[in-house]
Amino acid sequence: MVPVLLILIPLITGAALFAIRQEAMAKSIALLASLVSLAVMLAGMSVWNDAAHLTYNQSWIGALNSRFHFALDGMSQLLCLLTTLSFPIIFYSTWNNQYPDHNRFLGLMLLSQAGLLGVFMSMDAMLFYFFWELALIPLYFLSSRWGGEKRIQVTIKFFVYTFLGSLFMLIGLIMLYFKAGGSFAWADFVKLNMAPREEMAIFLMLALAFAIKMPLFPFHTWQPDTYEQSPTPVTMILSAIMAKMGIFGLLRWLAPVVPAATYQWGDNFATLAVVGMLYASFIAMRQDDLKKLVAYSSIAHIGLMILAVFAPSYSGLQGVMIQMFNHGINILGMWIVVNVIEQKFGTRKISELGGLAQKAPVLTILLVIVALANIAMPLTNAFIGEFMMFNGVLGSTATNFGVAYAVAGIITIILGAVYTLKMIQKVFYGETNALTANATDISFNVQLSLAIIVVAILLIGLFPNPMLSLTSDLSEQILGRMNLK
Amino acid sequence: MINLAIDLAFILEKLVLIAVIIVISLLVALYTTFGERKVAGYIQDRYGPNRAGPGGIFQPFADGIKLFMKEDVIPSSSNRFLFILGPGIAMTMAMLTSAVIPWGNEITIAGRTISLQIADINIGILYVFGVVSMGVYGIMIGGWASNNKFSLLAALRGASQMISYELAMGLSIIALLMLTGSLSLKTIVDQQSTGWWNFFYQPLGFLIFLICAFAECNRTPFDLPEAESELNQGYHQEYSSMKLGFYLFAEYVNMFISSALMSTLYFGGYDIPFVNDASMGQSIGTNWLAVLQAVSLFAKVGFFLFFFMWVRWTIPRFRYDQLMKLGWKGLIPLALFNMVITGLIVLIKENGWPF
Amino acid sequence: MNAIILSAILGVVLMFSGIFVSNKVMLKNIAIAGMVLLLAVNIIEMNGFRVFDVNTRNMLQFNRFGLLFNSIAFAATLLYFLLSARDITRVGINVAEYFALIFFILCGVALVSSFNSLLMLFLGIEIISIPLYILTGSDKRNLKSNEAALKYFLMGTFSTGIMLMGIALIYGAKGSFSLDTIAATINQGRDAWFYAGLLLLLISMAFKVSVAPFHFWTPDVYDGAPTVFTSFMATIVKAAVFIGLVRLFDIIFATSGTDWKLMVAVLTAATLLVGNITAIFQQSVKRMLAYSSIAQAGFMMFALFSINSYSKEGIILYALGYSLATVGIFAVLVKMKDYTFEGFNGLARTQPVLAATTTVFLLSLAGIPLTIGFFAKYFMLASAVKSGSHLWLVFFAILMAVVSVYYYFRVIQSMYFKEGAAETEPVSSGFRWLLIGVAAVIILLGIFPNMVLQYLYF
Amino acid sequence: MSITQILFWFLTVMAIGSALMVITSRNPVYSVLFLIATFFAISGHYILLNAQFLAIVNLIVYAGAIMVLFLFVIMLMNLNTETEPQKNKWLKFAGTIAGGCLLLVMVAALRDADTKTTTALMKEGDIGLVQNLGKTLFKEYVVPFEISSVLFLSAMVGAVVLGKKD
Amino acid sequence: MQTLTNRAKPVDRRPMTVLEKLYLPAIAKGMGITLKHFFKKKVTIQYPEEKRPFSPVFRGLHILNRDEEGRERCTACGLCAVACPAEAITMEAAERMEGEENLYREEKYAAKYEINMLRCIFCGLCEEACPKDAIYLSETFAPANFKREGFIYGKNDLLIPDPKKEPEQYQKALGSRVKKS
Amino acid sequence: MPINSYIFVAIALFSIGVIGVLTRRNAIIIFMCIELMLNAVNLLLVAFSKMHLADAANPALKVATNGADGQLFVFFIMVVAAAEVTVGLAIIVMMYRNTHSVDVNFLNRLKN
Repeated sequence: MVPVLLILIPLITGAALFAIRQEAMAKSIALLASLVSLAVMLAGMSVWNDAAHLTYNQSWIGALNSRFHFALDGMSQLLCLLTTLSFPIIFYSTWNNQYPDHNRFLGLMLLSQAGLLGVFMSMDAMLFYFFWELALIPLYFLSSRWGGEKRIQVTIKFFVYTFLGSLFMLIGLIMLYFKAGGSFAWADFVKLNMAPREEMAIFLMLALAFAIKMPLFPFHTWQPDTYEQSPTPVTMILSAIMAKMGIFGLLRWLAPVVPAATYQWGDNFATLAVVGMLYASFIAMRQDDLKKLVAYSSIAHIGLMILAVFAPSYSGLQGVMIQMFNHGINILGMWIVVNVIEQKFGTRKISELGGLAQKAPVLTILLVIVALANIAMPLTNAFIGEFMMFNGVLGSTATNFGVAYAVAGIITIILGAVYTLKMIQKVFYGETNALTANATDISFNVQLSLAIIVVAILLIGLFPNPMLSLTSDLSEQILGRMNLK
Repeated sequence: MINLAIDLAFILEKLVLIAVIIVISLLVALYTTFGERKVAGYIQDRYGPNRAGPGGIFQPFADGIKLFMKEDVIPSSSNRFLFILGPGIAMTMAMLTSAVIPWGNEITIAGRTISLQIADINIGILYVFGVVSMGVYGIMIGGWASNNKFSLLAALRGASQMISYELAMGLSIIALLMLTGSLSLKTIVDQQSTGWWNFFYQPLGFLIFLICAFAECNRTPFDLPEAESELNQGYHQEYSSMKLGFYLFAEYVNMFISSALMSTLYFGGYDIPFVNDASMGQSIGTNWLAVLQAVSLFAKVGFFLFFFMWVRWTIPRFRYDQLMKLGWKGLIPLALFNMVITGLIVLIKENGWPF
Repeated sequence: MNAIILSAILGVVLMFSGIFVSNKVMLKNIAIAGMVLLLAVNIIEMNGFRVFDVNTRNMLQFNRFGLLFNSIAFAATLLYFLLSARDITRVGINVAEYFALIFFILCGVALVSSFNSLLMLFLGIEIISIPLYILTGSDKRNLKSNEAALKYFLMGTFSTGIMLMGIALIYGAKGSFSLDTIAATINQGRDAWFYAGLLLLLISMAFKVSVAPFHFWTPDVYDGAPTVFTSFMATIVKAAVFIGLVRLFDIIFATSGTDWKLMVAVLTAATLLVGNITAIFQQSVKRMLAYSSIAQAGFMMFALFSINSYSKEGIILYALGYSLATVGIFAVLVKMKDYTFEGFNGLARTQPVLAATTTVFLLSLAGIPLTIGFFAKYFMLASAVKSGSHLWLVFFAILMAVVSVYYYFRVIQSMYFKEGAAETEPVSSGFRWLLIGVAAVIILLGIFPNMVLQYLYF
Repeated sequence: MSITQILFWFLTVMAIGSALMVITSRNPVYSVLFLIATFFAISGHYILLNAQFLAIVNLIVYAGAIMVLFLFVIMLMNLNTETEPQKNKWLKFAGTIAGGCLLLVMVAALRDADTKTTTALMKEGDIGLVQNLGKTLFKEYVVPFEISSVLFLSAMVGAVVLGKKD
Repeated sequence: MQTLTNRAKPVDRRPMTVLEKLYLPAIAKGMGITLKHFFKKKVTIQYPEEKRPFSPVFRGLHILNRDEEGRERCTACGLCAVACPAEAITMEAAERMEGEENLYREEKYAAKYEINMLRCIFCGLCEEACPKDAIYLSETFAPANFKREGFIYGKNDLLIPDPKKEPEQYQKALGSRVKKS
Repeated sequence: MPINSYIFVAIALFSIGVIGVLTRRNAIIIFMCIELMLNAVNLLLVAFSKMHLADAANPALKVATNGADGQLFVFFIMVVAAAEVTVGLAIIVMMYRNTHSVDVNFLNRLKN
């Protein structure tokens, strides 16, 4: 019931938006639709919180024994909440953005929302693959149509990368399908016991897809360019939600399904993650472009989560789960700020900006909170997640290099603090220049959006428990499959 | 070690027969040229050649000698080998057909029964068609090798005419074959000598066959390839001397053979009309019967030869498009129709439909 | 048998209607009506009712697989008529003859999809090929068309010669042309002849379906032929020959060991490589589609490589998806004034419907989910995975599929993201709605492939 | 050597020799004529194998009809002058090598030990006679026979489409 | 329009009937006609053996006549040459010497008398112009020669044989047309 | 005769045809070489058919066929060849009308 509504609302509204030419109307409808799905989501987590409402299981492709099987377990709820929460915020915060054919823009956004929600809820591999691609295609069109100068080359690169990954994943899923005796059900997958060799092959194929999506160093090369060239709302989706698809994939379709291989290859991937974190952090320090800076910081943060997945422990996994949500929200806040600046000043160069704090105090306050959350200050949500992850990595029995990883992680955090604060300092403090001299404070919609985010940040930072309890079952299950309990 | 396990007498007998038939067909052809001129004369209220020998009887030899004595010109720009090959093919192919025609029943000489047929193969008619279809090459090669556009055009016209009419001819024969059930000419003749002649079963088929035979032999009204008024002298314009003679001769040999074929297929072959051959053979002996049969055949052949000439001096030449129209739009549908009707009747007869 | 006889009759009817009907629109309508009838009759036969019950002495065998494919081919042809019949009437003056030839080809298609004797395979292939030579050269004034026809003809007959040699050798080994007999006596003596024959047969079929390295005629021919006929040639005909090949493999190869697998795998890989890599460098969309058809043939080769239930379902689905999408793209392409990629620049602005539907078709060809093209590719890959050997081929195919995305998306980029004013011929609203319908079908089947597959299991 | 063998080898030499001349003759008309000679030799082989029907049909169809059409076209196109330009010598060489390899490979592959003793019946066995073939054709092979009419129809339509002047 | 002879037959332009389109009756009719001619009496005259009687006004080759004693009649007056529209006649006169009385009838005679037969149109004007009845057009015809010069007939070609020495040939050459004087 | 002899003859003819196709440039001669290939196949089929007839006479081999289908196949090949020739020559003539050449190497205009 809930899953179907969650998918159909954005899907139908998105398709309908192609027919609605008036811009204001289109915007309202899009916002309304996203709010409705948020409401449905919240209802699903509260009043309809039972199996009958949260699962949907119907026959789909008889020939393949594939089913329309959606279920909202804890992790799904978390991520769906993130998605449904993000979209209204995105729509509302970018209310003043102007795009040609705005209705199509919004329609494609909603379509991608449907895809993303589908990914997070599918319990059938074929369905999962479907939504995986459905989420991708609208984003391709969005970036290619409304992006920056080099959008065409960059987005095709993005598309080709992810498509390659997803095709590998498809092969992996097909192999699993045959191993599971002709079933695509996740429930069947997690019961499998395969020979190490087979498991390894499947692991590598699936991991490649997720690594590209997350992105994991060295498969990340598409990401900064794409983030930079995409219109900011799209970038928000890409970094806040899309990147989580990869981690979600790791947690749902990789670790429980091929636990032995995950265990075996964990160190290698963890190392890659660490290298990527450091690499991204150092690059981020040298960035002059706001978007690129946030993009690289995103790689660094994601890297930390990957690290925690591949050096698993209960605490680490729980951290990852919650951090997925947190990072989504935090980065969304960052992007909103970037969007405001870009819309206002027409530039994203840090060097060209300065002194905004005097002109836009509300923005500054909110931004500082978001930025602090981004660098995991205590009391903010990210602190909870990152602390748990460090804890998990240090205490993981799956790896021998826990300490080294943790140290590297902490270095990243420090570096993150350095470049984030430097950015804030440069952009918001110091002297105003010609460009920023006439700046005004942010409009109400941005204020509200940022305020919601800030509230969420603080709320989770203070009371993480409801969230953590959502995902504990899954974490247990993963660890159980990997014999780490 | 070559093991030639073959009946020597058989070979000898066949060789003799071949020689005889070749000589006869050459002689007949020779005298057909004479006959042609005579008939032309008579039809045009003239006497025709009558100076060489009594009644002009040596005229063909005079013509032959003239052809032999003439200067043999081979155009310098022609393709020498093919230029010579052309008339050779025409002549050879004209002669080959006679192999399957039964010239009479068996004769017995010195205890050996000899069939007056070179080869009684069971695909007799197909053989005839195969050889006839080869005849095109003589014309085409000769015309092309002359390196003269008139010759070439005439040759192509002739070839396309022959190919076109071969079809209708084949179709008309098929109707006949449905009735006889055999491709062997000997069998066909035997069937006719006991019953009616095929002409009475297949009048339409015979008509088509006749017209096609005219066309195949390039006889008027189908003598387009040598249309003097349009293409100078046709495909053998550059030919002279005996090479020309070969072409002319081949035409008459063809005429002879097709007459024999028509007699064989539709008019009982060597069957003597109104007489029961078998009982006659008992009274006068098979050898004499065979002779009489041969005479009978030659009489029929003579009639057809006369008919050829008769038509030639009566009907004017077709225009080319008319010729093609007649062949493709007239004769082929007609032959198909004939074939279908015949098939229907055969079917009804076989299934014992009472009428 | 319904389809074979009726299509031949319809061909004759069209031929004669050329004499009695001079109105092109009328001819078009007759052809469409005939096509509907043909489709209906074939569907009737699928449900077990035979209008013409002919004893074929087991030379033809009508099973669900073949009949379903027939239905798909006829439906695709119907669609093709609806979309492009008007363009067919513009190729030359012999309009009725073009339609007649297409019906004759369909007769060949029906033969190839149900042959059970090598003689029937041979006849079917020839009945398909000969009208195609003619259609390729039907634009008589156009030198390119002439050359394409000549090239196609020489290549086609050459491969026919090879095929006949193969059949002769198989006959020598087995003493029969019947597939049943051949399959029953596999591994019973005279293997050398048999395998040599099979090899030659395979090579010639590879020629016909333009599998690398026997593909070199394809781009030229597809490019040179009048675009409407390229559409037919590249879709229905190609799929039909593949179906024939699958039948052959299914009965003979599947029972004669697995030695040939490597060879087929290499051919598949070569086809994929050549088709995809060369397609990237094309400047004309028509030529790109020609190479892409080679690439698609590479994917269809998977059905041969891994002959199992999956591959048979898959090839049906592939034929359907590929035909629908390609017919659609070509229908749009015919309307374009400029066949280069630049010619498509800005199509989304001048003809949004055409651009949108073309996008769907291209996505389907690229095998993106939500389109039937995805399931087609899925079945191909799954069948190869299922067969278990030569997994490298699967990965290679993935790489090539990704490469194919690059050139398919070039068209999309041209249409949507580049400035320009693409010019088209005038397009009727019926045409637009039809394209939308096709796109809808592609997406619908992309979500519910069962709608087709269920017909295979009764 | 029996007379059959002598004839066999004679016809074989004639067939292969003429076939070689077909591809080496510079003048297309000679090629056609040598091809006809090849067909004659092959027909001779058929007769040796007692396939009389095919022998004659081969003559009628191939030599009598098909090759006449070839001659027609060649003569009308006036290709008697040496108009065929020289192909790249290496290409020619490569083509020859490729064909030769094909020959070698096939001969090597088909030289099966267990077929050494297998023979084809010569001069006997009456399946090649018209009567028997006709019966099989119209009883067993009636469907392909009818279907081949479709082939002819399409070829006919094709000739009209391609040949008729606009 | 009234035709002059009443034999003109207007062209029948009606469309042909089926029977006519078959052509077979027409062909049979034609064959009948030719066959009828086959048996007709032949009109050929076997020429050297058999000759056609000439018409009374036939004008053949010229002859120079002699009188009954065998003397040439021509006096070379030149009237024939004047009368000749084709200017085919040339002559040279000469005086009769002693002892030639038996040769020439009068004192003057034609030493040279030539007719170019290639120019002559056989109109007979010379014959009418001649006052001495010396030139006649005979019944001889079909001259043949290999050279053009051969057609310029001189006196020895033209003079007819002596009636006294060769009376039969004289008569033959004279033919039936000459006015018997 | 041993069947191998026939196989060699047929393959020799077939290969000569292939060589002709590969080496000549005149479209008509290429076409003729293809016909030669078809004839080689025909010869082989007839020989095989008689071989199977011989096998059928040998009860030890238990061959059901009498080889007639081989000869019928030849018949069908001839049918198809005739149809192909009409179309092929029509194409060649059409080509010749436009270019006045039957050289297949002119056929690379399509490449660009």
